[in-house]
Amino acid sequence: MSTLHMVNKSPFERNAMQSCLEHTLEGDGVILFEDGVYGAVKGSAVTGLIEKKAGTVKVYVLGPDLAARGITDGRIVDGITVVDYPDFVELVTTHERTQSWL
Amino acid sequence: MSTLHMVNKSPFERNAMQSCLEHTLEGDGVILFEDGVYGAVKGSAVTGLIEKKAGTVKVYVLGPDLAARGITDGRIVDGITVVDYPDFVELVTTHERTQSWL
Amino acid sequence: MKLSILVNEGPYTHQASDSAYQFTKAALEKGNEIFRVFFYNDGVNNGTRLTVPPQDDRNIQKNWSELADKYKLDLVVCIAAAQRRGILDEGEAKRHGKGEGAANIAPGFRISGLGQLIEAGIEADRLVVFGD
Amino acid sequence: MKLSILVNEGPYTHQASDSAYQFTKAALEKGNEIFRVFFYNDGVNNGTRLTVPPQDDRNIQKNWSELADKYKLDLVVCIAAAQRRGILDEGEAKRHGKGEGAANIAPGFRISGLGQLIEAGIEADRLVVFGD
Amino acid sequence: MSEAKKFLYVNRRAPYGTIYALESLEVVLIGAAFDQAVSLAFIDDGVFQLAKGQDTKGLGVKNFSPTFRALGDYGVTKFYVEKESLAERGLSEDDLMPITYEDENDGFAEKPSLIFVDRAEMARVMRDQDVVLSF
Amino acid sequence: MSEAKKFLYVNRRAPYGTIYALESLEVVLIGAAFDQAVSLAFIDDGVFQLAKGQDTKGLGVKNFSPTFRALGDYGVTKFYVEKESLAERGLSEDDLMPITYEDENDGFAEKPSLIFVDRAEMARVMRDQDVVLSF
Repeated sequence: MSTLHMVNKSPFERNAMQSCLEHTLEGDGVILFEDGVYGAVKGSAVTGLIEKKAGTVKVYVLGPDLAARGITDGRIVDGITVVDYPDFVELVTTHERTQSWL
Repeated sequence: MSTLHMVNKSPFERNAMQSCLEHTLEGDGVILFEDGVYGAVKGSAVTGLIEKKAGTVKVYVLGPDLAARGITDGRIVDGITVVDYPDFVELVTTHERTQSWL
Repeated sequence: MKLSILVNEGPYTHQASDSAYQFTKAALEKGNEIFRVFFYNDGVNNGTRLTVPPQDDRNIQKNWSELADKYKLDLVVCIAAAQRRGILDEGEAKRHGKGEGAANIAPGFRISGLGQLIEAGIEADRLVVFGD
Repeated sequence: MKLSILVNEGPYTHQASDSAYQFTKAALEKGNEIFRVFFYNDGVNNGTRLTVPPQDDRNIQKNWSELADKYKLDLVVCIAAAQRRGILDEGEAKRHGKGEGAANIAPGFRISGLGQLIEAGIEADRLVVFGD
Repeated sequence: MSEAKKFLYVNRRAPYGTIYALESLEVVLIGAAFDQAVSLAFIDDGVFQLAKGQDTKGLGVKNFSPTFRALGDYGVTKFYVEKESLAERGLSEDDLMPITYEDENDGFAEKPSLIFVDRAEMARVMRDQDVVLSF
Repeated sequence: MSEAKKFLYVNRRAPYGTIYALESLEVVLIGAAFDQAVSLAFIDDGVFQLAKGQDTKGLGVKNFSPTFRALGDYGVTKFYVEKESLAERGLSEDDLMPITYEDENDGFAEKPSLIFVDRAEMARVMRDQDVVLSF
């Protein structure tokens, strides 16, 4: 009964990613897209939020949003999967529901 | 040469109030309005941010926005002044410039 | 799979409508069915035919209208949200005395009630929300 | 004192336009001069004459138009931002082939260039920004 | 139509600063006519929507908070409110409007609609849904 | 017109997720024609606007980051970038686009437009202005 959580806000500007991660359960997925992709970057003040959840939750990040923002794959936290729009659709269909953290 | 800083965002949702307070200088004013008024309330997780600046910066909060949100004056941090729209205008004219923390 | 899409923000100002468009297009190209795209809050502004974006920019309304045409999509603009924001079809424009030619709803969009959003949630296997 | 006001968000969705209106009204009632109110970003949506808010709600566009009428305010909608969002005056509507009667700019508002915002900053003693 | 689905409306925003709280409520009202299982979740700044004593006269905008109290009549009786979100904001349960409904399966006894849950329980409520709406 | 005023454009938002960065830049471009003293401040997520290697083809939106590099030709040569904002975001100065201008008072020598300042200096830059614009 897993959920795909969708986070599109910068974790530096808003509390959406943190609140999302505090409400995930084992087996859930989280996709970071739009300004949410900044949450996937290594070595920032919020990297720990994602790393703490790495064992229980699968994290994805949208490649086209990374590229737009000049973030190369090498700067992404280990264990986060870079996906494209068709993958995003696939993730929506393989989780039971989506929840957007607006 | 003091500035009136304008904060209209909830300090629980966004980083605007914190960032604003970290960029104020001695003698500046800060007005909390719209959802920014939540930053003026005692006993919350962010009350410390305002209290830390109480010595150097004068903080104002817009009364009509407090009332709309059901916040009584008794719940406001000591030293914060409740103002109305005419006072808000006055504050704009008595500071050299305004800066909005959008 | 059958999907419904909810778009809560207008064009250009937030990326939500772009993301929703890219997602919807990818879903259709993968053979999924889109039951409905519902536009709510400022999302109703995606449905104005009056935008004139810069020459070197995408035309978000046109993107939606063309996708609707190609895949027979149901693009629904919430009537209550649209009235607040000044998006009207011919019937609405007439009913509110806005004058001949004032209707600004774009091709491929229709205006209807919030019940259409609930129905979109009921009938689709997944409802995907894009907003601010 | 001479003030200019910048409004960056549209009506209803964000409180910015309400706050700007209340502030402007209070400033005028205290005898200040408002050099100009400039509408940018989604703020241009304050200038559509097509909104039909619920009966029990305020009409933000009408509030601005009436204030402009009473105090001879200069309400300027940015042309570039307005084109992106579908706010047009008669000249614009004709120029872009949007059809007779399509102009949706509200009474008391005029469409002009971004230079008017810079001028508002130069000419006024204070520029006050309301947004999201 | 298919059998009843579980709808959850997630409220994470304060009222009045933006329209999302009000327009979410408008969806809830319409949705109540559809005979689905409806719950509301109030987390983060969403808990502010339920604050007592809201008075919007000074702003010239409509106070929509009384509408929450009417939702029981439409069969919307489950308001999950997160305890941690209240505490972080310096709020206690007493700072919220009392919201009740009449239980037609129990002689129309008046019962509280507000269900205070901790964050872990809220996560389980969220997962126990078919459709999750956020604005 | 009065004598030259000091205009500061404060950029606190990331690019692309919202239009504010782009529409702020459009004001800067127009404003450059007015012969005022113009500076830009990049703090918080605003520093992301200056990131190297932005490629928006996958999104179908316009990459406006090259425009920053053209601002020198319009006499806009002061980009104050906050060091703490970079560090919090895991960025170093090398992660930003090189932005330069030709100094017409120094034989058109190429000079850096990016001025890296700490938070306390940024506060002083902000206070040294006549008009502060945020979007």
